Amino acid sequence: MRKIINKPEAMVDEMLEGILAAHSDQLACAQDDLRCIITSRPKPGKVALATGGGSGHLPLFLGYVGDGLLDGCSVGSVFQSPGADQMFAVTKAIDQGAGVLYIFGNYGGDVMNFDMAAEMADMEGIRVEQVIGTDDVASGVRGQEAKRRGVAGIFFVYKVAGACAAAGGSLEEVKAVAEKANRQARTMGVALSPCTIPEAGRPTFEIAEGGMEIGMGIHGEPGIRKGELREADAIVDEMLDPILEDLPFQGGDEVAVLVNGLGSTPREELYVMYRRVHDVLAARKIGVYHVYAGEFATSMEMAGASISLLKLDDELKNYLSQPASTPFFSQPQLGK
Amino acid sequence: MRKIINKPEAMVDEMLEGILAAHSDQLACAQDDLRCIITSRPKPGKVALATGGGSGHLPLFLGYVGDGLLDGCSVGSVFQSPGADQMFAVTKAIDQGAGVLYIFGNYGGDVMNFDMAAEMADMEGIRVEQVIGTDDVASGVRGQEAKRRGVAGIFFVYKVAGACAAAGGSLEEVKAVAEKANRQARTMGVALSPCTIPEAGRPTFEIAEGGMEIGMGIHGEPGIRKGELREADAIVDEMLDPILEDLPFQGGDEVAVLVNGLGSTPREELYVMYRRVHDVLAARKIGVYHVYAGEFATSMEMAGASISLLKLDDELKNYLSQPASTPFFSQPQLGK
Amino acid sequence: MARITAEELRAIFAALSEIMEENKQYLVALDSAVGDGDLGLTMSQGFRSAAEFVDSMDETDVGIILARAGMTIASKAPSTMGTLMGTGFMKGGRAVQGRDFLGLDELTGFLEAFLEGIMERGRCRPGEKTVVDALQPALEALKAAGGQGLPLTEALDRAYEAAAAGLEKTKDMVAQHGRPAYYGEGSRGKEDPGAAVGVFLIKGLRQGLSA
Amino acid sequence: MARITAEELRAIFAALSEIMEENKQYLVALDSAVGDGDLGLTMSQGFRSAAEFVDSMDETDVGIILARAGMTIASKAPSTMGTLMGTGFMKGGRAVQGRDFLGLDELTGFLEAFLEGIMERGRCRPGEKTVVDALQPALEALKAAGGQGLPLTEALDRAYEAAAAGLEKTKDMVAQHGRPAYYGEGSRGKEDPGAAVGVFLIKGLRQGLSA
Ligand SMILES: Nc1ncnc2c1ncn2[C@@H]1O[C@H](COP(=O)(O)OP(=O)(O)O)[C@@H](O)[C@H]1O
Ligand SMILES: Nc1ncnc2c1ncn2[C@@H]1O[C@H](COP(=O)(O)OP(=O)(O)O)[C@@H](O)[C@H]1O
Ligand SMILES: [Mg+2]
Ligand SMILES: [Mg+2]
Ligand SMILES: [Mg+2]
Ligand SMILES: [Mg+2]
Repeated sequence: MRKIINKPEAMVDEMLEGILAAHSDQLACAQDDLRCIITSRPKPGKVALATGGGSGHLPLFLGYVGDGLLDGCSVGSVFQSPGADQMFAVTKAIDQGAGVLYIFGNYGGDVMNFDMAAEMADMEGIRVEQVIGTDDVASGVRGQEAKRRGVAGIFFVYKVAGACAAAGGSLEEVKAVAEKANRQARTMGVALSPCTIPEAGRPTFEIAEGGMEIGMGIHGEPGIRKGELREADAIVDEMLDPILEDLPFQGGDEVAVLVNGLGSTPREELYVMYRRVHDVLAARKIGVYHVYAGEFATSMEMAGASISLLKLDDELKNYLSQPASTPFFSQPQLGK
Repeated sequence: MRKIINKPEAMVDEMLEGILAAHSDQLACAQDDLRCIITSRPKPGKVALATGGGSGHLPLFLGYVGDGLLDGCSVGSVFQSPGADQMFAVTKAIDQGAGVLYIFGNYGGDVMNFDMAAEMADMEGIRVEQVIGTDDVASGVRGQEAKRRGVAGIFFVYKVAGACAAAGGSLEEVKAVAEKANRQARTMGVALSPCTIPEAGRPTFEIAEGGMEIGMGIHGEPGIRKGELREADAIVDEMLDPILEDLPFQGGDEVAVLVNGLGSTPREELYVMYRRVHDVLAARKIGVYHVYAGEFATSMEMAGASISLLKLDDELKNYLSQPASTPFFSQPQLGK
Repeated sequence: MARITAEELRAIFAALSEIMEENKQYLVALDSAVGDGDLGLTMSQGFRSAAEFVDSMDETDVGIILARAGMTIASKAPSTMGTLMGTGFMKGGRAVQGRDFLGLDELTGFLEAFLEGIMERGRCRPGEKTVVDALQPALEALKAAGGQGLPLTEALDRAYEAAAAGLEKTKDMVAQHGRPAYYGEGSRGKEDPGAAVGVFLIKGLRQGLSA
Repeated sequence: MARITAEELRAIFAALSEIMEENKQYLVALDSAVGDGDLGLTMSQGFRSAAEFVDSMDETDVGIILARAGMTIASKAPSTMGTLMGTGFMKGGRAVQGRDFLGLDELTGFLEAFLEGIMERGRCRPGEKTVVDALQPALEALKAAGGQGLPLTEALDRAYEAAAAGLEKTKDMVAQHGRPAYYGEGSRGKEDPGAAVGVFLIKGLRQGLSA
């Protein structure tokens, strides 16, 4: 295990201590619980946005708490859902009276715990709505989109919902925008190596050296094809085809692209991939409004990448272009 | 080799094509040479800043070309200096009549080629000055700072020089600020794994599984101690001690901290490290003005990290806090 | 005739904690085959905390004890089964709130609400290869035993057999929920890890009662 | 008596290109021991480009040919030795600009400027385990041969021997520059890769001349 950590079981809490120490001007925790991260700059009257999920995916999930994005995040152990009581603590801490929108990935534990937290919030008179990220094309057939897992494309949902809330949108408006973004986002991943949960001490799944798995999930969930590692262009084609067919994305559409590194794949390679994405989209007459490339949703030191497309309309484009700033992600106003 | 690339020898150019395609609103290339990256938003009359260096270190070097930072960057093959003619082409393209400052790391090939480029520029009447990054404490003894290599701390030099130039500083002023930042920056690294140059196809140096090398350079240059991987706190202590003693940093000082991932070390671990940095600095009564944590200077998929400290005064603090925005790095005004 | 008061609940949770501890590796192995392998860890931790909590509680209302134990499990074992077990105890407990003891009828009511809570929370039905496929037959067995006027201990013996048979049947099913569902057809032939926890739950209820 | 005109320069660069190609693996091996292992690749590529360029050039001024060849090497082989060789040819070429040929005196002047250019660019001196430690003895040998009135070919034979001896002596030195310097004392006992290129340079000059 090549990790710079102390005791494996202390990793998540020590990481949170480090994050809070480093960014005390922007982040705090609710109820003195490290695993309940909230913004230290709440905006009175704003619809509050909460997410949550297991650790090991930075900047997911807590990395998107900040100006123009989310207000709180409950943090689980590595690859484990946070508890409902933590989600509820975050909910109470961030609610400004305008209601709270939960945005989280479609994983059993998270879904159930957020449900439970919503019930608790309801009992205290806090209005809560939910939008569940389901962008991973590899994790479910067309027509059953609601069963799909949420992966890197949830960034788009956070971004537009965050901007809508910052602009004064109501809970219903923010929810509608988030739902639209989720409906119009599609992602496909490829993994080249496994990753190691610190407490386990060894990889919990296998990918042969020199192999790859198309469509593998960010916890090592089985993908749709295992095989020998191929050239970048061929990999991108294999990832893009199902994305483009699924929505479908068509000539004349305008999209935002996210090329996401899963952990140990360098940015050099992400741009080799984007080069192909660009060519394929151009050939199909799909316009590219903005490109994000880097690590947005990781699996610790997993090698691999994902490609996400978000189909834009004027509303989504406007919200995507608004500035945002967290300790992990910062964007100026786009198009200036 | 776990890389998402096409032909290894095409990697650098294809990466550049991807970068230019993705960020055509912010970046362009000079003389139709992909390896001469320049900002597409030049500021008339401003002192121009150029850097350059081998590929494989993204966001170094070209990732710092953008608003509030640098104006141009010549790009070499993986771990190789760019050619003097490329440096010169960048110089000509970015000069706004106010002169050009070269800021680059202290590596033989880079030093000689930038020297040569400066001579070429001189022959064309372009004023050029140089500041060479030498922040790596592990690469040379005290008293011979000028012999040290430049590593992640060069980010600080870019940042304050970029802000000074953006504020209208003269070539002499910008150079003086850059020199001050370099004089007051110190870095120490630790490597946990080697990395593979695509064309070589296998690691060009070794680190035993379960081992680490304190002070190793970003191309695998020998460090100051090899040993078994220890706990994060012990590693941080071993890195921080020589940094703190070198300048030295003292009680009452105020610093900016950069915890930099070398490639495959996840951000989770960088924050476990920062937690210890924070405690050590607090115990020594050294104040922390701002913390950067993430990938700022990498060695492709190398596992490991570096810690950089910059001793601040009012001038450096002001320039550090100014907003900046490139495709790879974005920062709002700090302290707002 | 046996009945379940606060005292029996302490014994029941002690038994559950012990059973989960003893079977930690077994549950880890089941969960490793089709999931993330944490089931033994989360269950032993969750039920240990619940047992400690129940032991420390000065309360005679068995409904409240059960519901509070459920909240403890949910917060100490945030994995899927932790949430489901937590939900089950909370809903089941609320269904029998206000009582000092449970006889067979009340226990049946408890398990019915427990099961409904899980199905609602998990958005699942019988036959989808989950913990439900152990608990639902157990509930049927309790109902049948009630109809026959059997004593509580014997009813729980039958419920345990029914749960174990239900677990066996999960081998023929294809997982529809949670991590096991990622394996699709590949989950066939294997027992559902959560259903094994369901069997242990009934076993613990029985074991906490004397004779 | 032999002298070096544009025609000889074509032969010299062809010889240099061939020598670097033949010794590619040898240079890679030397550089791998104390550096990044690219020296064979950069030198064969740089001198191949220079040879092609010189071949295509319609120029009789040997100084200009040499300087331009240097620019080609510098831009096609951007590693340290590429830059140093490029600098050497540029400075050396400029020193003999305006001539149609080089005799021994002019060649000595060329090599002197070549060496000075390298020392200036590399901020280095003899004895620091670099290419300089092959070229400096070669220059001395040329000077001595000039004093003795030896013909150009024989002078170059001696220069070659001196360079080879200089290379051998680099084994006793500790590297002060470039990647080999990272190894400090660990570089002792090994030949300097750049000095080996210096030897090949003299060899190529000699080989391009008939007899
Ligand atoms: N939606 C669901 N409804 C009911 N039971 C479920 C559901 N999802 C998962 N389960 C049960 O949970 C078990 C796995 O529990 P656990 O190991 O805690 O899950 P995880 O570690 O994936 O969160 C499965 O074997 C199954 O019985
Ligand atoms: N500052 C310097 N001055 C003179 N020669 C140098 C200097 N630095 C390195 N060299 C020479 O360059 C050789 C290595 O060349 P090369 O492989 O091209 O370097 P790199 O690949 O590290 O850029 C060394 O063996 C040495 O002879
Ligand atoms: Mg599990
Ligand atoms: Mg789990
Ligand atoms: Mg070399
Ligand atoms: Mg080299």
